[in-house]
Amino acid sequence: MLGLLAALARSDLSIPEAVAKGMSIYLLFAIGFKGGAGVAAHGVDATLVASLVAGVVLSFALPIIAFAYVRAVTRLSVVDAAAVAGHYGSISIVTFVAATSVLADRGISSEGYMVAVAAAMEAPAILSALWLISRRGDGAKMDSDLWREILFNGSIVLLVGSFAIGVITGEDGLADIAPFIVSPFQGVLCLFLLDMGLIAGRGLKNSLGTLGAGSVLFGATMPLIGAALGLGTGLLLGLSAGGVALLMALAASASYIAVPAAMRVALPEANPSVYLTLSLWITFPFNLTIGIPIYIAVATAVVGG
Amino acid sequence: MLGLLAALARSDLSIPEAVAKGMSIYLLFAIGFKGGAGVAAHGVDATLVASLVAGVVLSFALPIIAFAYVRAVTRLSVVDAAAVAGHYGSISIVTFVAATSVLADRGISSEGYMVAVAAAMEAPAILSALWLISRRGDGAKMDSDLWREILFNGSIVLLVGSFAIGVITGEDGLADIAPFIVSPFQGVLCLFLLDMGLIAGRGLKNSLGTLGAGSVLFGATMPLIGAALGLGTGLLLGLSAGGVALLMALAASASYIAVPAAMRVALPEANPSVYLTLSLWITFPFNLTIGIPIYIAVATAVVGG
Amino acid sequence: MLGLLAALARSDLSIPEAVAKGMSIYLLFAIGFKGGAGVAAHGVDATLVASLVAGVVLSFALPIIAFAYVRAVTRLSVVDAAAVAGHYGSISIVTFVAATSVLADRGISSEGYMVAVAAAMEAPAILSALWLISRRGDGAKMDSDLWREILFNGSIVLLVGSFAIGVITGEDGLADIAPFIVSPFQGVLCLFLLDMGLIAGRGLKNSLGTLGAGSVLFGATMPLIGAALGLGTGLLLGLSAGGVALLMALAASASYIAVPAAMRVALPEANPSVYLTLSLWITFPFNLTIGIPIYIAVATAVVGG
Amino acid sequence: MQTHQAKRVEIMIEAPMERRLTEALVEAGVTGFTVLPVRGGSGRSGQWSRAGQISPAGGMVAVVCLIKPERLDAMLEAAFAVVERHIGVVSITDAEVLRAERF
Amino acid sequence: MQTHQAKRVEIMIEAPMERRLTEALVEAGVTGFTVLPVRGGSGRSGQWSRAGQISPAGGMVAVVCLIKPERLDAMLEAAFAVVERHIGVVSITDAEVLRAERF
Amino acid sequence: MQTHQAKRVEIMIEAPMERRLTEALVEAGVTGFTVLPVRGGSGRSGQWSRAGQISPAGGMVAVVCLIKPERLDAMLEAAFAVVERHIGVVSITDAEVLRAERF
Ligand SMILES: Nc1ncnc2c1ncn2[C@@H]1O[C@H](COP(=O)(O)O)[C@@H](O)[C@H]1O
Ligand SMILES: Nc1ncnc2c1ncn2[C@@H]1O[C@H](COP(=O)(O)O)[C@@H](O)[C@H]1O
Ligand SMILES: Nc1ncnc2c1ncn2[C@@H]1O[C@H](COP(=O)(O)O)[C@@H](O)[C@H]1O
Ligand code: NA
Ligand code: NA
Ligand code: NA
Repeated sequence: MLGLLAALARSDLSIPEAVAKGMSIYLLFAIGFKGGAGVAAHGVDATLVASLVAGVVLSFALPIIAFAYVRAVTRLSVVDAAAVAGHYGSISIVTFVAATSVLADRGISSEGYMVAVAAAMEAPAILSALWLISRRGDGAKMDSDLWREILFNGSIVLLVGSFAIGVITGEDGLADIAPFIVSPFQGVLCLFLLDMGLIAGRGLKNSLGTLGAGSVLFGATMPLIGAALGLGTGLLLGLSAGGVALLMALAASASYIAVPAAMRVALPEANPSVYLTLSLWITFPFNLTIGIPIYIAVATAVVGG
Repeated sequence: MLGLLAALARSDLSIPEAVAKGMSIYLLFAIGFKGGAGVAAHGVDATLVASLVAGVVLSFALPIIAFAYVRAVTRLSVVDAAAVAGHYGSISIVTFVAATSVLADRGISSEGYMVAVAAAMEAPAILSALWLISRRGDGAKMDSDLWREILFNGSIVLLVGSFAIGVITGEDGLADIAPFIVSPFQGVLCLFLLDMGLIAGRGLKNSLGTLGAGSVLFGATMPLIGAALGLGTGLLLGLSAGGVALLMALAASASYIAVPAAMRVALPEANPSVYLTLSLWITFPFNLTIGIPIYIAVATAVVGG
Repeated sequence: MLGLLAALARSDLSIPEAVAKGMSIYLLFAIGFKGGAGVAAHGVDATLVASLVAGVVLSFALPIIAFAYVRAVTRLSVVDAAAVAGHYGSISIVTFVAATSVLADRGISSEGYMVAVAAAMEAPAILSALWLISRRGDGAKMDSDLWREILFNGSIVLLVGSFAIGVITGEDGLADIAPFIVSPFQGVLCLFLLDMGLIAGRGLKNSLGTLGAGSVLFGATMPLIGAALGLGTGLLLGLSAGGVALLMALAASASYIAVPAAMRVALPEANPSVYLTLSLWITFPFNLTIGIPIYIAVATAVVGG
Repeated sequence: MQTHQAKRVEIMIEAPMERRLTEALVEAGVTGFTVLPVRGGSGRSGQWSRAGQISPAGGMVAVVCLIKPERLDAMLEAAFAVVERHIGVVSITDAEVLRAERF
Repeated sequence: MQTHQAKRVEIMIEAPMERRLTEALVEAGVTGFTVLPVRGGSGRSGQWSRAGQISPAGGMVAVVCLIKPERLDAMLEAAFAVVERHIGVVSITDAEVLRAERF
Repeated sequence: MQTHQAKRVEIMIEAPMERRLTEALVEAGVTGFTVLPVRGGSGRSGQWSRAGQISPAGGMVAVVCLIKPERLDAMLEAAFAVVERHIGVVSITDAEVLRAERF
């Protein structure tokens, strides 16, 4: 599979930007809608609000751990380290979608509102990262515009919006648009991951050179730290095995869409090739290939399938 | 729903232009094909030709009424008023598609050839609008090129073409490509309306400011006048309840694709923000939320379900 | 149908480039995957390797015949003739997909690895074409970069990659993503052919003028020569009727994606309007309308349904 | 490297007018030009953006044309006849080109 | 044809900064500009390409602005305040425009 | 505002040649350039448009490069070696840039 991707990466195969964006909109819409319909079906769980709060707290806390860890094992500057930390506190929605789809494959159910938790975990980490820097007197510019952009960024709005639509229309609505939402999902996810693989593979050769061994170590072990925290939080919340696995995947994943865009605006001095390489080229494939199976295995072992 | 859209509008969520255009091509293709297959199944109704003629006449006549009405309630210039009138004589195919889909949901059948009627109603209104101006000696440039562009504009050709393919291949062809044409239809329509909502919502704030109360009144009541005329015509033609409802929706809707493009070429002096705001930001949402249910209720009440 | 296309061509209807590319990626992915799953299901046929070798040999040989033929019936320069010959040795994957879909419609099965044969036949013809020129001392630039681009060009990699995935995941994988791969296939192919028809139709008028009668003769008869060679090769290999028909279609078809791109780099002096007109505007529609039915009829007659 | 004087004319025009402009240019003997897509912009008639658009009416394109200085006036007249009643801007820059035989 | 002196300013800037730049321009009284999409590029921070991208963070845009010479300095200052800490380039060319009343 | 002399070179070239051109530029020490998409155009080899295209062979791109005047010749030679046998045009304009340290 990886060898295949390597071959692909040397080719000129590429999916047009508009189509890739279209696929990601489809995936977000489908996952949000399904989550909302799930909540409508099973009723609002008492833990919903607790889970949202826990997600926000996790997202605030993770960057502080990540910052200490990355400073310990690499020689990154404060600015770069804070930027990296922000990415690991936030989440990768594609990792979440992939984990959902593996769970569905194995017939493990999970709380529909985990979609809302995912949305809630996107933004707080950015605040933590900027606070880590401002603490050192370095002025990161954080205007109200940027706040609006972060909180209303496309993927959050789409997730929350389609989740809300799903809650409102419920199982009936799902039945109505199932041929659109459910059937092609696997295929679109597959093509989308192919595209991510192509992009990641293409940059991999150049990028790895710029990273030291410490960074690689960080990129491959930070997900496990995040997952451990996610596990603890999930158990405290009393989530199902599937829900715990998803929370682990969320905590373990690193953003490579929303946070990079915010960092380019708020922290232009941070080097994008550091944080993008780590989140997109190390942590993302790590989670997809090794991480998710581990998280599911651990979650089902601990909670009981 | 509207509050949701307002929230969405403040976000940077946007569907790439190429994907939006791809979805509209899909919708036109699907609706045309289904209409054609319907005609093939039920045989050519004697009223088909009469309906086409009636559609063309309606499209010619509506701008004249709209022109008088908009001049009465607003202070728009002759050029702007004529441009607006042209939009209301023509049709919004998305409104038509939405109406079809609501009818299908409620199990109300309609004449397949209403698709052809929709196509026939796109262009004549443009001619009326230009005639309204030339009457006043103001030279609107109308060359043969523009004629060709209007008559062979993408959406007309796609509708008529796929309608023709549907008639030729009939129910068998429909069965063949049903998984493509029928199943994802609801979902694509849903995403497409989301996109329209985003675009409309984004411009709404700035645009409403430029319109007076008279314009808003016009935008919200002209559809009812159009629908009344559509109702009368539909009853004269002896259409089914579904067909009458569709004709009402066609007459009530205002174009925001074909006619604006033609107006930019033929009437560059007309202010696009006037006609686009009215048709896209007032009449389109009005029809979608309030209009269509009314038209269906009236049609079924009058014709009998 | 052609009259329809002519009407379409005069319209401004066009499918956005990104969407067209997205559809072609979907088609390649689906056809490759299905071919691979077919091989996984029926076991590796002994003739697989023989077929690949035969495909490569055919692709090398066809340009030499095409070159002699085109020089005989037209007054094209050596460079233009060699470029044309390269196109006819290579293949049109859309023609292949269309042939597969007609076979499936008629319930004729074929070897799944024909997809791999198609991929193998893309590149060798380019080498033959360049050799035809270098023989005359004219220096066509052929650097290692170009080699990599040709061998790893997007469509080859996608075909081979999805074929490999299909072989690995087998029928189970196919069942998993069938709603994505199988159901919308006909519809996407239909829209894609519409797009090709639009592009072809649009250029037809201008382009035909630049071609002499000899070229048109070549474009409409060279496919038959190729198909005859494909027939012989298929019989020698002992393929099924469906496999023979596909090999005929491959040999008969002319490239209009991979080879033109390679020619622009390696043989910029060759006139693109000559080779594109021939392959895209004469041979492609010829194969789609007249060729494929003939090839299937001949193959089933000779091999026995 | 040997270069030659030329003018670079850049015309921003509404997309529905593109074909009319290029036809006028060809009629005026200008057969070399390049059309670039435009993503958004702002002018006296307000700000707009391409994102999510489906209507061709909303967009603009940029037509870039390199031309021999002595043919500039004929070209501007042809272009002006088309853009006159329409929104859009026309700018001219001094430039040099390689391969003069192409212009 | 009657033309008027103007400056053509071209700013290549990261896509997430586009809105900030255009807002700064509007605030500085510059209401005419056109935004072109960018496919890829290379600079001190390496080479990149748009193909397959989904993140808006990766891309850039080109903002083209025709402006009266006397207003150039005000505009450059507004633009510079935005691009200062960011990657991207700003270039200025002498140009002539038709229809001066539009600038 | 402090500006510096530079040259703006704009190369329209067939899409399949893009990578070759940018590699040649990098080899000649030119590491700053921006690639813009092209929608269509016209030249001695006829008119074409991107709409509905699937073949990369049909399209072109515009490569814009801002460069110090003294490095222009080296760059043009590198570019010319690539475009020589191919269709496409190269134009050069005088320009000024902010932040000279970037070029
Ligand atoms: N000064 C300018 N510089 C660059 N582009 C402009 C300028 N003024 C107008 N434009 C472009 O032309 C379009 C129409 O301008 P206007 O006619 O002023 O509404 C705008 O949306 C911009 O894309
Ligand atoms: N000399 C240049 N000429 C044209 N575009 C440039 C130049 N330098 C940088 N750019 C553009 O600006 C982006 C960022 O440049 P940099 O800040 O040098 O990394 C590049 O990716 C290019 O798109
Ligand atoms: N004078 C010109 N001005 C601007 N672009 C040109 C010019 N001539 C050619 N081009 C571009 O270069 C392409 C190839 O031109 P040609 O080599 O003349 O066929 C055209 O399709 C245009 O995109
Ligand atoms: Na995380
Ligand atoms: Na109407
Ligand atoms: Na062939």
